Amino acid sequence: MKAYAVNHPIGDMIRGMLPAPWAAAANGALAVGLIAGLVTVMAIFLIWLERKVCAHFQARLGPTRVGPFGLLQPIADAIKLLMKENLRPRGVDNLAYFLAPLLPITGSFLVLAVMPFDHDLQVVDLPAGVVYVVAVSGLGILGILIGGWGSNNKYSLLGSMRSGAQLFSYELSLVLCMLLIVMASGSASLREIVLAQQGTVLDWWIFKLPVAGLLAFALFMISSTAELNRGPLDLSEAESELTGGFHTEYAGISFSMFFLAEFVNMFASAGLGATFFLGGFLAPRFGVPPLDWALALLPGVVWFFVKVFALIFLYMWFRWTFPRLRIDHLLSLEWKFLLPVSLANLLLAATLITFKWMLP
Amino acid sequence: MEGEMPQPAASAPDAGTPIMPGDGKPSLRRFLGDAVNMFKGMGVTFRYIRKPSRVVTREYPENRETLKFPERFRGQVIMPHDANGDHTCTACTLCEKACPNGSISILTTKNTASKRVLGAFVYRLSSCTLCNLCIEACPFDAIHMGAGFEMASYSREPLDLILNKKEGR
Amino acid sequence: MPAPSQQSDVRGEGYALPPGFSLRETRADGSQEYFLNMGPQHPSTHGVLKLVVRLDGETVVEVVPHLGFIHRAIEKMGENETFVQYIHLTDRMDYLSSHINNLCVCMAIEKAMGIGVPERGEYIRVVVSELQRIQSHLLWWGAFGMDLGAVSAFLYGFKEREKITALFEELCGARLTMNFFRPGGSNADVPENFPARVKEILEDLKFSLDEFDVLVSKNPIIRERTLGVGALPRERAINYGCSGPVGRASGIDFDVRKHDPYSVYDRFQFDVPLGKHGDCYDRYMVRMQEMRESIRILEQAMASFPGGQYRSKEKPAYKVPAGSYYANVETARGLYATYMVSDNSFKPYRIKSRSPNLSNLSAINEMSQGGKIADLVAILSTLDLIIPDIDR
Amino acid sequence: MGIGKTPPGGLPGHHDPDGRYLSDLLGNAGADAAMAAAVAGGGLPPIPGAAGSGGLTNAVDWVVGWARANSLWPLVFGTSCCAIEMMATGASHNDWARFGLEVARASPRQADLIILAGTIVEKMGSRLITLYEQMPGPKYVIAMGACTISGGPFYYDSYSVVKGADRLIPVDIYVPGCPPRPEALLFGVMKLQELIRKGAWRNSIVPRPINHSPIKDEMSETARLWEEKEKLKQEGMKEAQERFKADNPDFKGFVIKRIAAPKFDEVARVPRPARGISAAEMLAILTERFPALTVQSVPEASGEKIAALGSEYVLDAMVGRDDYHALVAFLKTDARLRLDFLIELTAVDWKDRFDVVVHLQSIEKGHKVFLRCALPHDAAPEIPTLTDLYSGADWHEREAFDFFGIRFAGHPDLRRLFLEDDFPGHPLRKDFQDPTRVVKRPY
Repeated sequence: MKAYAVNHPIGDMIRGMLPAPWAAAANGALAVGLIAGLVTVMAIFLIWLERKVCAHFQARLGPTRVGPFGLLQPIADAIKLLMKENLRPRGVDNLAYFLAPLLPITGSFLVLAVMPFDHDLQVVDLPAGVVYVVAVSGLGILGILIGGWGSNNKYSLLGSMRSGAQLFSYELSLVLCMLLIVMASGSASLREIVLAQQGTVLDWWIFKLPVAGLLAFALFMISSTAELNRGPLDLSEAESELTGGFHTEYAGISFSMFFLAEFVNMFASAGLGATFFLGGFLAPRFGVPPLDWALALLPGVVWFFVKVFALIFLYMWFRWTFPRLRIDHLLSLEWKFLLPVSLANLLLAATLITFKWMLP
Repeated sequence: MEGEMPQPAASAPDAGTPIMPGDGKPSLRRFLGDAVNMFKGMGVTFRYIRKPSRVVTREYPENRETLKFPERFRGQVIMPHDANGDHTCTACTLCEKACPNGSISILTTKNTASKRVLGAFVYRLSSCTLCNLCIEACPFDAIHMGAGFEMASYSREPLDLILNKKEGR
Repeated sequence: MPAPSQQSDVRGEGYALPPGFSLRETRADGSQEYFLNMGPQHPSTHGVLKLVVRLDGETVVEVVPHLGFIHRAIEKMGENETFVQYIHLTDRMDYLSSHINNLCVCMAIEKAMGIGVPERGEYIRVVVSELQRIQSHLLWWGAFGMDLGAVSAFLYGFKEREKITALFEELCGARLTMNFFRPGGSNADVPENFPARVKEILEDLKFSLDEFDVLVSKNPIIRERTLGVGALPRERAINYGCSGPVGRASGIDFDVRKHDPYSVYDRFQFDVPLGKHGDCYDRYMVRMQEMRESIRILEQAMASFPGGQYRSKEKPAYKVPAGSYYANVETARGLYATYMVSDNSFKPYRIKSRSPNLSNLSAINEMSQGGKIADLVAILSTLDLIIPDIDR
Repeated sequence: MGIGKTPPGGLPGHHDPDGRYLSDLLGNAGADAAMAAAVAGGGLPPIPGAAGSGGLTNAVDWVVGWARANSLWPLVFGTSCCAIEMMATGASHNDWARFGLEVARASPRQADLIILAGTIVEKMGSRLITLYEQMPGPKYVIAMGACTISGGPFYYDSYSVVKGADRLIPVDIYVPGCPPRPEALLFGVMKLQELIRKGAWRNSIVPRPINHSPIKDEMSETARLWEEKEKLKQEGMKEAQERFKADNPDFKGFVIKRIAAPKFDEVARVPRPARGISAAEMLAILTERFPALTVQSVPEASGEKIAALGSEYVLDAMVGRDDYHALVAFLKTDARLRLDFLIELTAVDWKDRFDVVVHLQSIEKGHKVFLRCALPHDAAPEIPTLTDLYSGADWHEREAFDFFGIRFAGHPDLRRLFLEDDFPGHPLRKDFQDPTRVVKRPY
């Protein structure tokens, strides 16, 4: 286990100034602060992006009047939500009702702790990073479940039960996809997974394992859409059926926690996708020296964000195109289709890896 | 289901057979066809985001300068006044009677010549349905439909208007 | 459908069932059903309909609709308004078919007073009615998409509809509550560029309908969610008095335009699309094909759009001779009828509007039993309800 | 021609200083002008006892006001026609997302703004109040359209419509129209934004008072007040009028010319051909089985008499209460008639009797028949139900029960269909009166 500094000069400086354990702690705190700040800003930006992209998918303009290009729109929303009356509906389970909004956002921030943003920008590199990711991302669902239970509202309860069933199912194929990557890279550390993809673009896991990689990527995108509760698999919210789903009774700041968690989650999920399949922070290389040199000029963190945003665009594209599935279709899709396919794919990948039938 | 379905007339196009790739049974062909259809659907949305010219939004209030409503647009009842500030209302109350909502009150007065003339043409925009019946009823062309629409207010008071600027002749 | 039992309520004293429900036998495993209120403020009830749903988990056991949250007493008011004033109230019943509603009242008055309509007037009526039908179906298509979670479809539907609404605004100055038709014709002639504008809109529309097919009709998720959902067999549909696309999806070959033609509908070639099973998918497809049939009618009507006067001689006042009169039309939702009783005065003695939605909605309990909540939403959506038309 | 540039000071004022208002005339003017002045002047009248303002608090006020004004999440709430225009405002052509309004929330807990789109009736009123109370503050209300401002077209004679939503919940902005154009609604939203921005957050907008005034006939009220003023004025003018008469003994008055109305020719009406079996044939079939049957307004009806009424005539048969159910069953099942489709079932109150009116149609053959069954005019007239023959009769009968108090014997669930269970009386009876709800039309 190794905690990385924010970057070399600052990290080295801290290490030089303080005794070793303190330096590690200081470095960690700095990285946490930096990443948390960065991601919060990014999530707010994502809210804007979602509204803009959605608008342009629908032949309209989206927010234009608050700040340049409506960029300040989510900030206005955030301030307003913070200043809203905080109410407690009658009959709610106090502890559950107030604890629930904190869990999803905690879970999604915890995932970011192991996310390699750049060569040296990572809070902590756990050897069992993938296991950790799977474990902490379960916190989000816990929040939704107890929130729906605690709200004393049938719609909320229905929504949370739906999301319980949905998330536990889709977790399976998601984990199987991750397992495939762990198998291919020979490590469960996210940093190692990225570094295992060094080389050209063809060394990314999406391409390197013929068919299996692409299939795993598709499965990952579908399952993570379900995990994120985003359309077309947003059954726990399902506005047209359950008015607001699990967050029907939430207002003001508690609602904003759910709202923000959705976007931080999306960011984390896309980050995992980029890490597993698209070479994470590695600059794309095409085997053409001048081009590769030019592309490598940009720091890794920029490449990481470019990949993340490409995946986020894909999520948005799904959401604004497809209608919602029904709960029983959703579950049978997972159990009758995605899960067998994931297993078969895992087998295929195992074969490919064993016999080294990979792209050079 | 009960009873047999009578066969529809021969001319009628059939809306009851689902459009689906393949022969209707689960098959690889149907699966692939569905996948292609999903991608085509994504293509439809993508065409919009690719071409900003397909954005149709009219930016009110930025476009106030160029905003144009059709000639017949019914926004509110207005009473045209000529250069002397005179109108052509004779207080015949036909519009008042034609109004289905009681939005018009014709209040009459006697002028110095002891003639019965219009004192106040009360028009309650607050209850007007802009149905055009008063305009059609008016034999003197005294009222028209105007295009004003920026009428939102903080209270109901400014919505109860008096249309005539001065008494009738 | 399990038979309601008359045995005592096992849930104990003082447990009141919501109105309209009857007791059922307790289930062997001791599990319970529960009740969920949908509406009157719910995004998929399309207004202020309230459904009380008896649920078993997510499965719908029974649905009891509650009406009257927008009951505005239009029929009582009609007794105190003149016949012509009543026309503008019908705008506010089925506001997506307001032209067609207006037409029905005008037809009843014409029948009562023997007023004829000139050729051009009849053509204007047909063209405007068909445009109205298309814009109503477009809005329905959008709302259908949104109810099933495809939000972009909603915006696309509205975007196309807006073109027709703009045309209506040029025609009569209003976008929704038109009050355009009068006994004997309409209150104004069509503007000069009207035929060109209609042509332009139809061209756009054909393109858009193809796009809609790609986006929604062929989408496997939509198909899965609608095929076999909410089936209403033909016999039941007739028994409930279902009409319009809902009835036709069940296989009832009944369209007032075809089978009791009014205005000049008998001059045009068009087909009445029919479904087989009466499920949500059939209702969807019937409406999609109806839009194409309406385009056919419009093309024929615009090709032979006659000149001449647009209305017949105006009566100073409409004093309807004593008697009862009935006229019916096909709105975008089905059979709309006006029944008026006159006692030889300027105001109707009793006026009643037959709402297609009321009868269509009354079948919902039968349609939605055994489905999921999501199916109930799909059924509500394909019924294409306008609640103020039900409540009047 | 456009409507012109935005004036430098923002959008045009709603209260035109040159305009004339009814309130000026009747002497209760000024509230709105004062409000407009307060908003324009920056800030509403402060709440007594609110903290003083410093530079920092002013800045915070500004930021919070800005945020609230620009983040108005509307509740998904629409009752009727205006809802369509509200949706059109959200649709691509007008796109309220530009104002940050597209986050329409279906749950009132997350909404800031109710746009009252459509008529509010009494039954919905209590629900509306609940919705308003479920919203966390600060919350705003826009009354869209004539119905929510004043009852609009349903002000007179309606027994169920709330005459102005401000009788239930405080309304901040009134947007007139029926329905208002999307631009008009957006203008209303901008007015609301202005109100929020100028109102400091500490004294966040004081809810407007709820209108508790009794409902009254506004037209007659205006006329009465005018009459009073007029009397005074005429007394003052008497002298001048007499002088004028003396000066101009043959003054004829100013004549305004009528405009020439367009002339149209009379067009003869062409009756439609009959479908299915003719009314005369139907009468023959029916009288064969039910000899007591008569025809409305055709005494001693015979085949020839009916045939003389033309092809459009639909048989309007009068049937006794005892035969009623049997006749409908016969009409439905007889192979020649097959009247399997119930168009509608309603009633007419003739003051001395009720007529239950049934309209039937045959889907297959296309002919129709109208039936009437006279019932005595008492508190609870009764007639057998048709629900065993037509499932669709269920709601029609409940409607007739609701409106006329006619009981349908054997109906499985005879409750009121539209009105609350405790609504006094049956509104479509001619003798229905309820001055607490109904404003009688003065003409």
